[in-house]
Amino acid sequence: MSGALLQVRGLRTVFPTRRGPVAAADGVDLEIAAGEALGVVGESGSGKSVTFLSVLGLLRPPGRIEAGEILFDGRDLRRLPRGALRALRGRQMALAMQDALSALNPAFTIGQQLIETLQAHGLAKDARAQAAAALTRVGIPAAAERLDDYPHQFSGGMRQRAMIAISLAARPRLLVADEPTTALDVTLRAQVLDLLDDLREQDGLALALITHDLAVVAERCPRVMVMYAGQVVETGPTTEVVASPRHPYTRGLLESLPRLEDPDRPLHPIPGQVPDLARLDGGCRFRNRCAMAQPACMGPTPLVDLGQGRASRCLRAVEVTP
Amino acid sequence: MPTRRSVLLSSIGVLAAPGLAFAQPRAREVRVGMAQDALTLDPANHRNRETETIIRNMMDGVLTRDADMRIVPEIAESFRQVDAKTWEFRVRQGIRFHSGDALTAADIKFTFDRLVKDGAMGGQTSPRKGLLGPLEDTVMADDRTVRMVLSDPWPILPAMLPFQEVVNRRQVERVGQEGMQTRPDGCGPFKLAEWRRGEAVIMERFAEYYGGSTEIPVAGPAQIDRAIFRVMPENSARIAALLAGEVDIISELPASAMRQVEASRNAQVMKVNGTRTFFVSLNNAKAPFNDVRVRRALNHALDKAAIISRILAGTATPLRGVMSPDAFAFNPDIPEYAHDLARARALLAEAGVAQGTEMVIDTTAALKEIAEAIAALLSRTGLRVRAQIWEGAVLGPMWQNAERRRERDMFLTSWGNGALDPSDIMVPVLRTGGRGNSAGFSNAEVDRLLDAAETEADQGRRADMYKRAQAIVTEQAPWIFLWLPQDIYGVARRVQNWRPQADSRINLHRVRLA
Amino acid sequence: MSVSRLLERLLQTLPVLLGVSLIVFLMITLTPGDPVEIMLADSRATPEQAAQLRADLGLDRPLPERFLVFLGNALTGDFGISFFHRRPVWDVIAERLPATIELTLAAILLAIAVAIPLGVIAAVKRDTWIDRTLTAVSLFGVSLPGFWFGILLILLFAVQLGIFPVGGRTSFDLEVTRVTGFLVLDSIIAGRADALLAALRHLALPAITLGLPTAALLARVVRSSMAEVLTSDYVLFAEAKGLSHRRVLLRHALKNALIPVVTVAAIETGSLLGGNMIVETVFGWPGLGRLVVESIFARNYPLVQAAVLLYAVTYVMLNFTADLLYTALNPKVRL
Amino acid sequence: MSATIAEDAPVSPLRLGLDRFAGNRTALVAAALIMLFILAALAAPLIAPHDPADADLFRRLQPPAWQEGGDWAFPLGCDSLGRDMLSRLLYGARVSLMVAALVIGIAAVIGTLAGLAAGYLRGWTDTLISRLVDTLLGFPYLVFAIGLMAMMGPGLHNIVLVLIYKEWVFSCRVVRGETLAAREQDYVEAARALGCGTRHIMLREILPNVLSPVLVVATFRMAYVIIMEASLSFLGLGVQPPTPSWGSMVSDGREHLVDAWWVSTLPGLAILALVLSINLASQGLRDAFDPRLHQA
Repeated sequence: MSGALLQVRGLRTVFPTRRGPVAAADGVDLEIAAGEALGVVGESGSGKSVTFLSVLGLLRPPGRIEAGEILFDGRDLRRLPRGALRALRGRQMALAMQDALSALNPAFTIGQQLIETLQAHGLAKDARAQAAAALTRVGIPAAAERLDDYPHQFSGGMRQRAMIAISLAARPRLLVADEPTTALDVTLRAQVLDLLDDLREQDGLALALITHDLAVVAERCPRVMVMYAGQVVETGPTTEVVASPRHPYTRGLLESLPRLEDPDRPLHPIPGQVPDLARLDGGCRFRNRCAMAQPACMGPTPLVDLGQGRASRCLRAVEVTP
Repeated sequence: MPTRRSVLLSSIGVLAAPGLAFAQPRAREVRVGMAQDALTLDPANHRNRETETIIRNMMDGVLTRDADMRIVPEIAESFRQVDAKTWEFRVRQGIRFHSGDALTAADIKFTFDRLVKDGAMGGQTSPRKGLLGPLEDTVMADDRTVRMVLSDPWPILPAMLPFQEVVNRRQVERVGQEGMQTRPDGCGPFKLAEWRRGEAVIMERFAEYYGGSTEIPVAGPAQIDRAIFRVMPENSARIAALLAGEVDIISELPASAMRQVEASRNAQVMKVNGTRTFFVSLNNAKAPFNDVRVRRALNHALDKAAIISRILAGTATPLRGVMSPDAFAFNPDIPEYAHDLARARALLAEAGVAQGTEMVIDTTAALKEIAEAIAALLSRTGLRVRAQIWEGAVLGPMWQNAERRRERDMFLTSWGNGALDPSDIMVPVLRTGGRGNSAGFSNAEVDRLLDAAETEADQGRRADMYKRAQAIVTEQAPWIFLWLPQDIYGVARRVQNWRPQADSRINLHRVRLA
Repeated sequence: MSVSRLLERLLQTLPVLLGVSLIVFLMITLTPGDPVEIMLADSRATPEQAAQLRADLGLDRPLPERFLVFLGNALTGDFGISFFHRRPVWDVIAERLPATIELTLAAILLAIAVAIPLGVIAAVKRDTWIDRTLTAVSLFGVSLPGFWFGILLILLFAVQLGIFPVGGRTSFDLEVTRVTGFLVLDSIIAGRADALLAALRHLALPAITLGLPTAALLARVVRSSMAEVLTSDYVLFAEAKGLSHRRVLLRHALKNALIPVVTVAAIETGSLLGGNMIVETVFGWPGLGRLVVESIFARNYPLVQAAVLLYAVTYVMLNFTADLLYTALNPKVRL
Repeated sequence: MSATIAEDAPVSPLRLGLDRFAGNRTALVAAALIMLFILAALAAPLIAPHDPADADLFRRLQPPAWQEGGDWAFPLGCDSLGRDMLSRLLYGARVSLMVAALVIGIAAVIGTLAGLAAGYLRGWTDTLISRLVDTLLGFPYLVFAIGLMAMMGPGLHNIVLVLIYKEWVFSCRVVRGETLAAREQDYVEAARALGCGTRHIMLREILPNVLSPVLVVATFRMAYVIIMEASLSFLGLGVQPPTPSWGSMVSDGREHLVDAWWVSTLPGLAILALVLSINLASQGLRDAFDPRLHQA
């Protein structure tokens, strides 16, 4: 599929631990086109953040990318020298984080942290004006006066907006938003998500929205990718995946989600726990918690293309009923 | 260079940069490494050996001593004993203080009144009053002669005068008592240039110096431009400074460092018989030390020769009694307590001292090694002897008080005899109730002899009395008699015409540089 | 810092100063060994002379009275007469204070200059062999008795190599007018490069000996503080913005990591000031530390009392500065 | 269905910490070395070749066996009184370790209790203890030690007492800080809500959580205490002869650093090795148990 801004093929990111190497992301494939929003859903430890940290080249040692291709605008980031990859960060690809209070350096003002980004990419002509404009764009009132305030002097919502303004200061083409609304209460959450939608439409920004909250993805992202224990288990257009999930784990997630139209439906949490990533075999990693598991599941379970942009890693994908 | 066998230094694999000793430009200057700074520069206001050594280079006394400890006139041209209680001194003319004021008989009277009269120092009494014994008054016979009148005869007055420096009475008026502590105005060979507190006393040559005592060769002004007394408390640092050429003379060189200094390129060792008698005072009032056989046994038990040869590297003279061989009235015919372990054990058994009896030698940290060596050697008799280290401020006063020393056994200490006269040591240390009599020794005959000798004018008869007293003391053995250590100095080879003196004065007046 | 907070801090220090002066008074007066006996050690002083001297020094009055007199005078800055120097205690202390402060400052600056790079590298390369070697080296500093290390340095660098002088504050053929009492500053003021070089050369070995243990301590604080900051979100976010690794490390990470370091350094300066007696003795450094130790052994009560009070005041001030620095560097904590 | 996938067994923070500590090779080696020192100290009477106090002036400053003039009967040579260095090092280990263990042990207990009381009870207890802590910290450590030693006379038990007077302050300060923080935690609120007594909350709830920082402070202070004992020996206030301690051996031998380097250097290296291993072990403990440094 040409025209995809970001293409990841067979990404495998490994963390050496005392109990052996752990593949936090194992054979991940994904694509995001310009202006498109991809929802990335999974429990914590499912590898969703690691995948995109690998894309941005922000893996903390001792973690390292063992295999896979990361094509951004057609160029494989893994072959780029460190300096070139660094130049991309902030300019082409950006990161927004969960809690702006911990993401913004407490010892510097918002203005300094914004202007710094511009300077890093040689875009600072009239720095303070550009900074004020950036803040206004994300809906912060009286932006010019707020430039010299410190992060702790902003309210929760405003701080989150300021962080997004800083991330997008150099007008990147891809924004990786890692749980951007989790720390916010419901009203602020909607505002931030609206902001992200507007930016996507205005600038053609590609958005990877990483969250454990299926409801947010269902509402805001046309396409969704579900991850479990380091692997992509299902992907496809959100409406269809929600309507008819093709993987037991996706169905389990949906069943543990309260529905507006069916409020008193009993919620069924998924039994068991995520397996120990250090001691995995080739088989389906969900089988120890899956009601439909069968002996064959112990064998390899590739991600199978089901047509219309849908794919599932379950051998009995078609038999999965909503 | 220090011997190759200093494995530590070579094992560190130090880069072989040539010893680029920063050769400070050497004006004609001599530096002395001292263990302690001068407490004050007012000669009447201290009782401290280092302060005395430093002040003596800036201020002269009525009399002084030559290198062989002979008493010679200095500021006084001549002196004579008028009668048993009066001494007369003729003042040398033409002596100037550093400030330019002329020195007159009035200054001498002022100096000794200030030392002896109560409250003469701004309401306080000089701590040196005790050093002048019965001196009562100093009278000006005329403007060139002064008479010292004593309350009772005191033959060793001349021996005590070299340590009392003459001050300028007009200077005291100018700067007051407090000013005298830091702004001296003496008439000595050097005048004060700067006193860097805790670091060094820097003196400059006094060009108009009257020349000092005519009886010591090469009278005249000092022959070097500057004299610096530098404070370096730590022994190893002081030795290092000598080897690095940063100081020219250091006192109190440990015997163990002699070989290292002798082997060095720029320094050598100089020794002189000291005047300080070392002994282990036994608590005569406490069993088993009240039994003379035990005291004699301990004298036989101690192998003094081993300590002198191995630890003091032969730099001490073993003593049979209390007096130094160099002193007046030394009794050479006293029997020796030869080292005889068998005899010692026999005597101990005879006195009923059980094997394994615990005994403790009290001393200060400075004498720790010697005390432990003595304890180990005495333990060979089967006794269990150990050393106990005390703080000087606690130990001295404790052993001087009969009550406070009641529980103690032995006390390793020493007593100075700068005057090299029995009166200056036997009276305080062996006479009943003497303030240094830590052993609590009391012998009527010895007391009688010492009191008689104090007032005996005839030196011959006086000497006999002291000799008989020494014989009794050795026979009663209140102490374990030890030795008289030599004072050991490290001296740079470039220093000439200087040798150490028994009274431990470092007088740089006549020093020359190669 | 609001004034009320300032006053509150000052009020807190009063009990400390009172407590310290009470402890030092009791400690030294109850210590066996009487200064008069020491002063008249082997003189021929008669008991009357001893009693007279005791009265001169005011030692014959009852304890509580002597303590109140001491406190009363201390408030007016009169600390009495030093027994042995026979001069006002304050003059004797003032002469020795600059040397101690100069040595302490040199030691703490050296410690910081060594600790920060060491700590940062150890944090960045955490759990690698570099980290472990640097930690071992820095712990090396804290594991050595000061006097042993000092003498070793003297033998090595002064005697064997002659690069540094054995001891003392400066060489004797240099005369610098005394302005601040700090030789380095006075040399700079006088524009004398040779005097400055001499002062620094004399400062080197004692400052290294005194500063090394503190360098080890600070290096550990920098390491753990830096390690914590490096795992923080804002460092990740700064890198995500495309800033250079060096800029992220030195600007973003270091500024936050140094906040605890500064406060520890300020407090460590206090303990250095009070703990440099041994180094001053080994290097013949004319500082207050050595004077205080000699005074305790000689039972010079007034001088010890005044010096210890001075240490307490300095400690309290340094604690205070540590708080000020903490708030100044840390925008979040506005008092 | 046989679940062949091992689930991530629930692991207590203690086991996790110990597991992580075991992974840290340096810390393990350090811990082993400490054990060795303790064993050597305890077994000194058995393994010491000679009586440490047995002096023979003819063996004065005899070099170690591997140098010329050395003798294998005295493998590490002799000191200035001809006493066997190896035996004195072994017996010296007893003194140094005992001083360190006693001082740090007792000081940690006093400090922890005082810190708990100050941190939890607040009010006048806190002011009293905090002012006392400030006063003791305001006192220069060495002057404090010398003054007290001068008052009580030199000797081992006095050294331990003197060091304890000041050492408890450090653990007290840390515990007070941690207690103040712990006080606000939910689990303390919950315990209070359940009606637990103050003593129960302090000892059962808060204490376990402050132990780790106290342990770390204690091990770092141990190095300081051993060095302090050496400094007291340097000033002539060290342990009484004939009992050797590493500190007094270093101090006594310092004048022979050039002509007999081993007399002062061997005990110095012993102190260095012990203190280094204590620090490395405690550094390992700190890294292993400090949650912040090990996010998932």
